[in-house]
Amino acid sequence: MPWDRNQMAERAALELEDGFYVNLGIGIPTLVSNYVPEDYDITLQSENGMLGMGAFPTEEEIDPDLINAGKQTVTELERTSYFSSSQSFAMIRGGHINLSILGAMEVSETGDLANWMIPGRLVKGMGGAMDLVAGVQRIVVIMDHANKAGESKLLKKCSLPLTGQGVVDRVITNLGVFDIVEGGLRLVELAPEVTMDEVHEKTEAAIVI
Amino acid sequence: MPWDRNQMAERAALELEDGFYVNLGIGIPTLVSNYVPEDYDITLQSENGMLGMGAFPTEEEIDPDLINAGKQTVTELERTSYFSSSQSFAMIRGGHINLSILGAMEVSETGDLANWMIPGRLVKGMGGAMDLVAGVQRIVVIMDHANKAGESKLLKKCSLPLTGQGVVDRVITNLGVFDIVEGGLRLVELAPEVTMDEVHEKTEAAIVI
Amino acid sequence: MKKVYSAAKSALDGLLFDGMTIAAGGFGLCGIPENLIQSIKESGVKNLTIASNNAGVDGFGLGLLLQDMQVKKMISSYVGENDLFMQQYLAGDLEIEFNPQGTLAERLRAGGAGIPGFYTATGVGTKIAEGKELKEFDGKTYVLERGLKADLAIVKAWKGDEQGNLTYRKTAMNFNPECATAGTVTVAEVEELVPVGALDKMSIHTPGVYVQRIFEGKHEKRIEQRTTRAA
Amino acid sequence: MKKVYSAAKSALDGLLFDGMTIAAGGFGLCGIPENLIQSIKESGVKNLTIASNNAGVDGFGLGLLLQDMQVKKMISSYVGENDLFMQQYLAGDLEIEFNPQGTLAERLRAGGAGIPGFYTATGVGTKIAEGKELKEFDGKTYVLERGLKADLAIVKAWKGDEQGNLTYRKTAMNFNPECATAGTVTVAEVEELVPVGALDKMSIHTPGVYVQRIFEGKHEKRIEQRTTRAA
Repeated sequence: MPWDRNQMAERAALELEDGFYVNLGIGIPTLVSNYVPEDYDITLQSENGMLGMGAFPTEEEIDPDLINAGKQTVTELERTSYFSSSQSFAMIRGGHINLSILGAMEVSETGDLANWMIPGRLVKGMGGAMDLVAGVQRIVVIMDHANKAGESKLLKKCSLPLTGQGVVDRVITNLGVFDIVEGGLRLVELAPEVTMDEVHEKTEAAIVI
Repeated sequence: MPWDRNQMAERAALELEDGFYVNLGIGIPTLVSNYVPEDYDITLQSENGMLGMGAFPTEEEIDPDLINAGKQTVTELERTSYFSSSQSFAMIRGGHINLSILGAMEVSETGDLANWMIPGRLVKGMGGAMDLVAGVQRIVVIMDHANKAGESKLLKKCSLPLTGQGVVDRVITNLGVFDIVEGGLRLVELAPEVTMDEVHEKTEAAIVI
Repeated sequence: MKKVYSAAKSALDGLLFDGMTIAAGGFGLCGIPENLIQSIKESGVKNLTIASNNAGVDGFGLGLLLQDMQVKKMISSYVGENDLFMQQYLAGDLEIEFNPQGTLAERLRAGGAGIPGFYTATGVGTKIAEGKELKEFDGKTYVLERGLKADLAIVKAWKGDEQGNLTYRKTAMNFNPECATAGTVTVAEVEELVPVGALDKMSIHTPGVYVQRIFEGKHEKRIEQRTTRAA
Repeated sequence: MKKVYSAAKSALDGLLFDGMTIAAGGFGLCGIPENLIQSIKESGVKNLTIASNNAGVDGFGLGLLLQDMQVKKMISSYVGENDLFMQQYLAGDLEIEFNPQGTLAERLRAGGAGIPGFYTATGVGTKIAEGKELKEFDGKTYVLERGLKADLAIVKAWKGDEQGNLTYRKTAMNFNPECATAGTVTVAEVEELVPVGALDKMSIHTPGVYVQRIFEGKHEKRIEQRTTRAA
């Protein structure tokens, strides 16, 4: 049975290591924070200028000066520090963040990632995604294996404009976990009851053993 | 009668305008702070990371964490702010400091300035001088008109390695005040009893009317 | 040299002109110079190029400047929250230059720091790098991005003093310090104007040298995504 | 993930190797990592390249590393205060690469910020620009300077917490924040180690992400130019 959203997030949480500084994208990646092992010391970075992002606030705690990169109200922690945008992206671009987990529309077998624009549709912008994929030490993508039309989102070559070239290290889909290696995708793990045949059938990108 | 050190500093203080942010070099330029008009609001920058530098401390006020760019103990003012070296030089390089007054070994008629090394002698380094002359809005040099051997320090071309190329706006010597203009130095003002003949005699650089 | 003004209108007096470039602090609606934006709207100045991470929402923040078509071009990383923006954009009345968020922040910092260009890996191999100079350093390819300066920077801080020293609060800092350095003239609005010496000297995020005019204003501080958990 | 160590020696355990590059905070003797320097001396590590604005004085600060000829090369803007330095330099035992002070600071910042190169007007037309790439922007010539990274950064802060967050005091800040970002590993010594949450969140100058190891030490804080006025 393929993973659902929460199971994908739970699987992604295994990418965390104790002491990591992590930037989570919006959508499913945000759910990863629900699955952080209790004994791990993980610090979340929010690229609008915060290290040590806390939970959503209670009604009483809401502070308009305290939001995350998704513009949602959040809280601070004891460890929290604040900084300006150039400092925030110095941290990201300089490779000081250990891991970023983010969503994608397409990933290619060479690690190209597309998640910011669809030609012909309204383009809202890339926000900090291009900086994150270019700068963070390790990029893990969470996305459905196929789009709503049933077409593979793991491609030989992205059809959409790129967010980053050769930047993805690992992809977690509803079907399994795949690493980008020389020659294509290497299967790391299958979701329960998912077969290799099913993966082959639903994947355009080359799969290497 | 040519100006002495204090008179040169006093003359240099006329370069100040109310509200200016100023960086003063070591030596005679430091004396300029003694001649700031009382009704002027001048803020001194110290390139090691301080805006709003105060006077030397009393014995009791000495703080090893509070020094100026000459490594001397200083004090802070109500207005003082502190910042890191890259921020300090962002301020300097970005043209946010209105005026720098500094010493020189040689100045050329095209505004080249040499004050950091003498070939064959021990070179200690340029410190922040190259950044200051390249970045600050207006560069005023205070120096003796001639060296100890009586040779002009205002030259057609500097003989010493440059600190900056075409960077000097005005030179105040013991003989007078000179602007760097198209074609050479333009006399702005003579020290008392100094004659134009004396200036011509003691100046290698071209003087334009 | 008095830097203190009574309100946004007087603080902007003589600074606005058609076709100018303005750098505006804020991320979403957080830490935006509300009063200055309102006053720029009322001035009627046109053909603006605005460097700001976002473009406000309909009827608030930079969205106000769209109502009378005052904006010619935005330099932003994300503009999703504004219907009027999208209408003008699709109608071809509004140009947009997308910059990756970190590149925009660094461009403003560089502009303020006297750095005309810098290299970054961000955007290499994407549309963002098209037409820009590429260069290899230690076997990796980078793209040359330009420093960005503005005729005017408008910023919002928590507290400020009469010397123009500014202290921000939490994530309302965001792009404000960078914008403050990038303006030929910088005008700051603060929630509280305090006497010189009242700010903690180690947490002055924008030293007064960057701020030419300052005033105290009232701030609505509208929240874009009110998200809560149970108490 | 425990970042806290008991002293300089344990905090440096496993980090030192011959031929390595070290970025060291401090300006003159102000804000220097006294304990870490002493411990590096005691380790006997050799052939060091050290990026530091100055080179200490005879018998204190980085001057200590000269006594046993541990330094191969300095990257500095000014080195005037050290006789031993000058002897080794003149004897050809010590190489020096002079960087303008602002260029050095920006190189370290750039190194830490993932920027491999930037353009500056500083040094154009001087020896400093010789052999470096020049480029014109808007009719003015600039020189390309490279980002600078170090195998190890050693910094000194006033207060720090167990997460590695650092707050500096007055002009003892200087190059420390830049060095902290430029190290592959950064070790910080602080005058006071405080509980997480005790630092003012708006005046954490170096967020903990940059600091891998931290310890509390005693500091002599020697003064180089004691200059006073009458009371």
